[in-house]
Amino acid sequence: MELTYIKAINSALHEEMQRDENVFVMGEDVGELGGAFKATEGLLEAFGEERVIDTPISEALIIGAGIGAAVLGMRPVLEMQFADFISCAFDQIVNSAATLRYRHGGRAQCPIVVRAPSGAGIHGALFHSQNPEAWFTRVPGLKVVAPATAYDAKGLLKSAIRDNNPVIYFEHKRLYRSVKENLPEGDFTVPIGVAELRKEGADLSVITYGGTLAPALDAAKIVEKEDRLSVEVLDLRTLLPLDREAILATARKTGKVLIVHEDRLTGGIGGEVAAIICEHAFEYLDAPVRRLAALDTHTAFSPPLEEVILPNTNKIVDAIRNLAAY
Amino acid sequence: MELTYIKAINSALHEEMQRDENVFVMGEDVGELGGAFKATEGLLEAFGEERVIDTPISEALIIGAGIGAAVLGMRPVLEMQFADFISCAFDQIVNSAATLRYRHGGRAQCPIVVRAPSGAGIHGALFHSQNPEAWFTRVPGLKVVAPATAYDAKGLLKSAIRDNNPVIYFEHKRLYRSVKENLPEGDFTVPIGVAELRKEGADLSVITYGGTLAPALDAAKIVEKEDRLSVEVLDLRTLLPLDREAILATARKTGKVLIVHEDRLTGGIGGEVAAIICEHAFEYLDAPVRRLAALDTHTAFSPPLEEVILPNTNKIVDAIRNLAAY
Amino acid sequence: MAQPEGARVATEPAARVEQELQLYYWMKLIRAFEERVSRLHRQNKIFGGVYSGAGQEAIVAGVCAPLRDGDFVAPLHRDLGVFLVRGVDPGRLMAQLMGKETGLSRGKDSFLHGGDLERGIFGSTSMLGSSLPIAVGAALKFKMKREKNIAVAFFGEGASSRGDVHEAMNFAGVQKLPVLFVCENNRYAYSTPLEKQMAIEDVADRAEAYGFRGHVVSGNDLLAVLEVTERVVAKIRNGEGPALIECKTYRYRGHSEHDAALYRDQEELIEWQSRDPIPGYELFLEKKGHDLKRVREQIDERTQKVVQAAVEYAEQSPFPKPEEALEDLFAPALAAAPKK
Amino acid sequence: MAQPEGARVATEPAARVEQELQLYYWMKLIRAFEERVSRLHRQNKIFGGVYSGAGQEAIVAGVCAPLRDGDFVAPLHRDLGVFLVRGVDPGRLMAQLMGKETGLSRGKDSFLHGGDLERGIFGSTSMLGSSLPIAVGAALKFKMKREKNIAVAFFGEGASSRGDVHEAMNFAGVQKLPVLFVCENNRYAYSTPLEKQMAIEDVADRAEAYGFRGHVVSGNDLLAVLEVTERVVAKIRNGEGPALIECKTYRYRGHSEHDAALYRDQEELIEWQSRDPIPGYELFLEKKGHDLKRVREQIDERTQKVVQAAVEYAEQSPFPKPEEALEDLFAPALAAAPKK
Ligand SMILES: Cc1ncc(C[n+]2csc(CCOP(=O)(O)OP(=O)(O)O)c2C)c(N)n1
Ligand SMILES: Cc1ncc(C[n+]2csc(CCOP(=O)(O)OP(=O)(O)O)c2C)c(N)n1
Ligand SMILES: [Mg+2]
Ligand SMILES: [Mg+2]
Repeated sequence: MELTYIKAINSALHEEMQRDENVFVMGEDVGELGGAFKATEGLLEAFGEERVIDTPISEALIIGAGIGAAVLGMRPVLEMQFADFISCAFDQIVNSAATLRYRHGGRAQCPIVVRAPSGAGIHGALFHSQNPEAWFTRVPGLKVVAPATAYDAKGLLKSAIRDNNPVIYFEHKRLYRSVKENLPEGDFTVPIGVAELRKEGADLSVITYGGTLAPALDAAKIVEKEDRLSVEVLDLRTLLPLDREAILATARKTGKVLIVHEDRLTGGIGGEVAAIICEHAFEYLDAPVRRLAALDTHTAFSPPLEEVILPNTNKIVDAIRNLAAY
Repeated sequence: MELTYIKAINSALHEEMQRDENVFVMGEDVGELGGAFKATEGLLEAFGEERVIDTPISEALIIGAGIGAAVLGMRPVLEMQFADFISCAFDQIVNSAATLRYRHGGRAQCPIVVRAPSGAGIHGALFHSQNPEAWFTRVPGLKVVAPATAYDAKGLLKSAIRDNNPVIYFEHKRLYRSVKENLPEGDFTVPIGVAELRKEGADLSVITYGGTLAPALDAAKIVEKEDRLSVEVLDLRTLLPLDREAILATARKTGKVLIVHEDRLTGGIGGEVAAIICEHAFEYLDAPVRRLAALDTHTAFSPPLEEVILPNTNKIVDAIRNLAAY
Repeated sequence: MAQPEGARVATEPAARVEQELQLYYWMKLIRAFEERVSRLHRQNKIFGGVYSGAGQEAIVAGVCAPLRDGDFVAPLHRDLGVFLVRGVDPGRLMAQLMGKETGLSRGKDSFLHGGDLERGIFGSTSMLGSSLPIAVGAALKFKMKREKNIAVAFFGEGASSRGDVHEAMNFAGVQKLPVLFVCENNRYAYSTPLEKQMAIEDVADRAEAYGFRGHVVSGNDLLAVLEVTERVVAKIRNGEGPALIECKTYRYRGHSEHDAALYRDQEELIEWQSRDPIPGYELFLEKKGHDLKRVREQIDERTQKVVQAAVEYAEQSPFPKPEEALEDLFAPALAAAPKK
Repeated sequence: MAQPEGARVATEPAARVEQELQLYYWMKLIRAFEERVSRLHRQNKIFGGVYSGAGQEAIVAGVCAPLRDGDFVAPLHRDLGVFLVRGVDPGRLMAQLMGKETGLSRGKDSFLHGGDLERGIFGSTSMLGSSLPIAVGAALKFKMKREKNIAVAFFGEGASSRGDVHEAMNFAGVQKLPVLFVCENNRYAYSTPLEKQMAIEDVADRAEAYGFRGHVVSGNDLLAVLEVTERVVAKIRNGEGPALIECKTYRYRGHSEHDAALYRDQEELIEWQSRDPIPGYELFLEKKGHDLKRVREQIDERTQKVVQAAVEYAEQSPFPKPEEALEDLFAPALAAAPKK
């Protein structure tokens, strides 16, 4: 069945709520409205007000209450209306949730999923375009995923819901309706912690995730055709824990790595990935590990600014050519 | 005059409040108590209740109100009682403050200083040991400093107060009374954005800051004596913006770099530093860039756990020897 | 109330008469401007999030009228009117919405996030409620500097559920700060009705829990809003501490231009539209002896002209240049500091 | 009140008499345990932050007594007594404070941050107020699952200024959740006196702003705390929604063991020490006909034994092994998921 990325999310929620009566969703406008992006559409009708809970505008409460329910065995899926507002629940995530099991000496668990619609390129400006993933990828006790395909959106959400640990699930708004895919019928999951090789190649590796997977694949096709460059594209999918094996395998194979993400350069996850490669695949490198990312500023509103700030296919093509020529 | 690190902070506050009547301090227990660590001791007596404001336990309010006063020309110095609680004010810092000038098209400014007592090694456990700097070093519009000496503690705090932008000032609790120094009389500042070479060397560079500067210097001395290794030690001092020139200069000079910080490995600022070096000093590297940092977990309480989690002189010595032997 | 109609305009002070008309002009200008914004949004000339304040004009006009230069105002996302009433050039405001170089934020941010501090307007972030601590900080500055200004923070009943609102009000109460909190209670936060947001009826009841007074007023009644604001603001300026005014109102359009608001009852909308602030105020003008027909024509003509000119100005304004993306991030540090 | 003394013990149900003594034992045990903790802290056997609840024992005992298995309690940093009253082994608790392997958190975290969910005790973070949303979530679970349990969240008057507290109470009110909020108002947050924390006198006044009832009680009067809690808890269990009980009390020692509390007036301390909950309750026991001298001796002996045994257990317990630093971070994921 062909499903968009957002429908894939929606169907994962339906199926998991069906499968396990301890799964419930909570957030702003998730009920009758079905969420600002319709991710929770139909859930209210199917599962009722007790399992599809509209909250006041209280992000810290949403996460905190989710934690309280989770330690008692529930599996809440908590929606931030936009990932940008996760800053308002920051303490609950990085302190209450991430340390919960540790400070209970392993005798408690916190199976919450935080769904965070993130990403730019939709004229969302400073507060509806953020890619906050790297705030969380430095927090032990959390898992962080960022699907780029409809298949992964569904499969990773299912894994996140079934995981006994807090998982931050970044879904990219620009992909909601632009990405469509034939998904298998029936239950399937995508494992957390496993990257996916989207394209094999020999000359150079692009490592990316989320909103920049599609432009990276486009760029790979362009340089393949125009420059006869064979480019490998690795989709990280999970950002914490990183799939170090897959990262190092592609780096060792091609010796030239370009890391691409829509998040800003400085402090983006690319730094961590580059550091891992430079430490553990040093002898294999034929060129410096390069990063292409959003400029080190906020995601401005006006189209010419947004355009120059964000990475895109052309910029990736240029970066690939540059690196290949090293 | 010999001053401890905490006294250096205190004297910077006194002098800046004397110098500029728009400077004021605000936070929990900063008045009569003089702050949990006595950083604001004597300020109430000298400047009165209007400029030394005890607040309720409301971290978001502390930062937010500071911002409101700052856009109208004040220069608030805002104290988080422990850096750990900065998570409760996260949104105000990363959204309200960091984007303020940008979203006002350059026609406003936000000269706040957030003082955040951070760092481990004092049996502070999960919530009184955090090193949260890397949450902020990925936020455009902020500056982030982390002094390691009494001189820098004073000089950087003065620069931060005089800076027209929001500055997050991480002071390391373990250094408060363990670090003492003769400071010059009279006014001096330390520029934001400039790293300091603490020790010259030829064989290998250690790049560090804050709580791990002293152990790094100790380690450098040990390997110099015992292994005849000449180690260069660079103290970053400012974490945003990084002093790229200084970082690249030492990397190019020695060709072997060990980055050390007390913050955790994954997502710590070391990844960014390593990535910069690997991209821009690639040809000069004789070995992989290595990182030594806290283990990827929370800072546990029990002494054997804290010990194994945190970096220390011995671990740095080992890492230097390993890298030198590469 | 028994004076002969038609006679008043002549006998009252000119300033009062002028203010009466000015208030009318503002409400009409806000409505006309926002209608045009909706249209431009449908035409893809304005993009991103656009939030209409249609139906709530009396609040903005009535609260801002008694304010002075130097007062600090933090509007909510629906308060485009604040910009107009406080004297922001309509052309620059329209340019702001279109992401143009001449906009308040020079194209950096969208809609109302670009402030104009020269006119005492703070550009809030999207994070609802987060501007209240900031307004409180502005008030703190006024108190510290013995300035007779006040700070005003607008917020929706939805935002009232945020922790920041609590922290801000509590501190304002402790410090007796010159700040006015204005809650625009339009009964919905996006799709979420009042009863899912709070177990009480009046947000104003919260004020007493912070040690100051809360007032409830019909937000669709300009005179009522004006009257209570004038009274309350005078007290605040006088050093009597903060206050809260809750304005009961209703949002005509969807939450944003993207929202068809199907979750609402049509009856409810009609009921509230029959409380429209503009006809109500027109009745007042008539009773006060104004020639309503003429006044309305004149003012409609004027608002249309102003809006049209604003659109033209904005459309003719250039977009920012790409290299400006990295500008406006940092203010110059004060002094070049000597190195150790 | 005019019944002959000494006769009651015989005529009342044995369970009641037992509870009376049990409550006394708890208060005495908490005090003895905490005194020992202070001493061990001075001897450097317990390190890190240690916060004494001396003077506030009646609150913990009176609130926890009516609770049942399956109820969820989030204590504040001063509520060591919650652990004892809810049946945590004193030895394990002491081991927790010493960072030992046998402690609740296996040495991972300090003081009261290690919870014991088997006994319904949540280990809170240090971030004051952040446990209230969590308790509310526990209550949400009870409601969803039609369980007759309740959640209890303790917090200081200082923590009441945090945004999380507001968000939690508001949502609890909206959803009519089975949660009891207990404010231990000891007039200081660290060094900050009440009047710098809030412009009102009673935190309980906030409850109504969230649509439920607030009760004020002397927190140094065990019987009063018990009485109001029993009454309120019965209602909450009955589905009548949340409630707040504010217990007026005083902290005897400094904020933490590091704090000499020089900012306080000695007179104030003496005044409050004269309201000590233990002698007050002893008077009650006497009036009820217990042989106080004997009871006191027995119970002192028992608490000393228990505390001594706890210390010995904790001291003999090993520290965790270094490699355990990386344990307990993640729970095993439920199912091994097949790869695409
Ligand atoms: C902290 C935060 N959470 C969620 C949102 C998304 N959001 C934008 S407006 C809105 C509803 C606001 O309701 P209210 O405060 O009543 O103002 P109104 O739109 O009704 O004028 C929501 C949920 C936001 N902007 N900020
Ligand atoms: C969010 C947060 N800010 C600051 C602190 C530091 N702190 C620990 S206890 C305390 C005072 C608490 O006062 P109160 O809530 O009244 O409880 P009490 O200590 O009086 O029992 C403070 C400020 C903290 N733990 N958490
Ligand atoms: Mg509303
Ligand atoms: Mg207190």
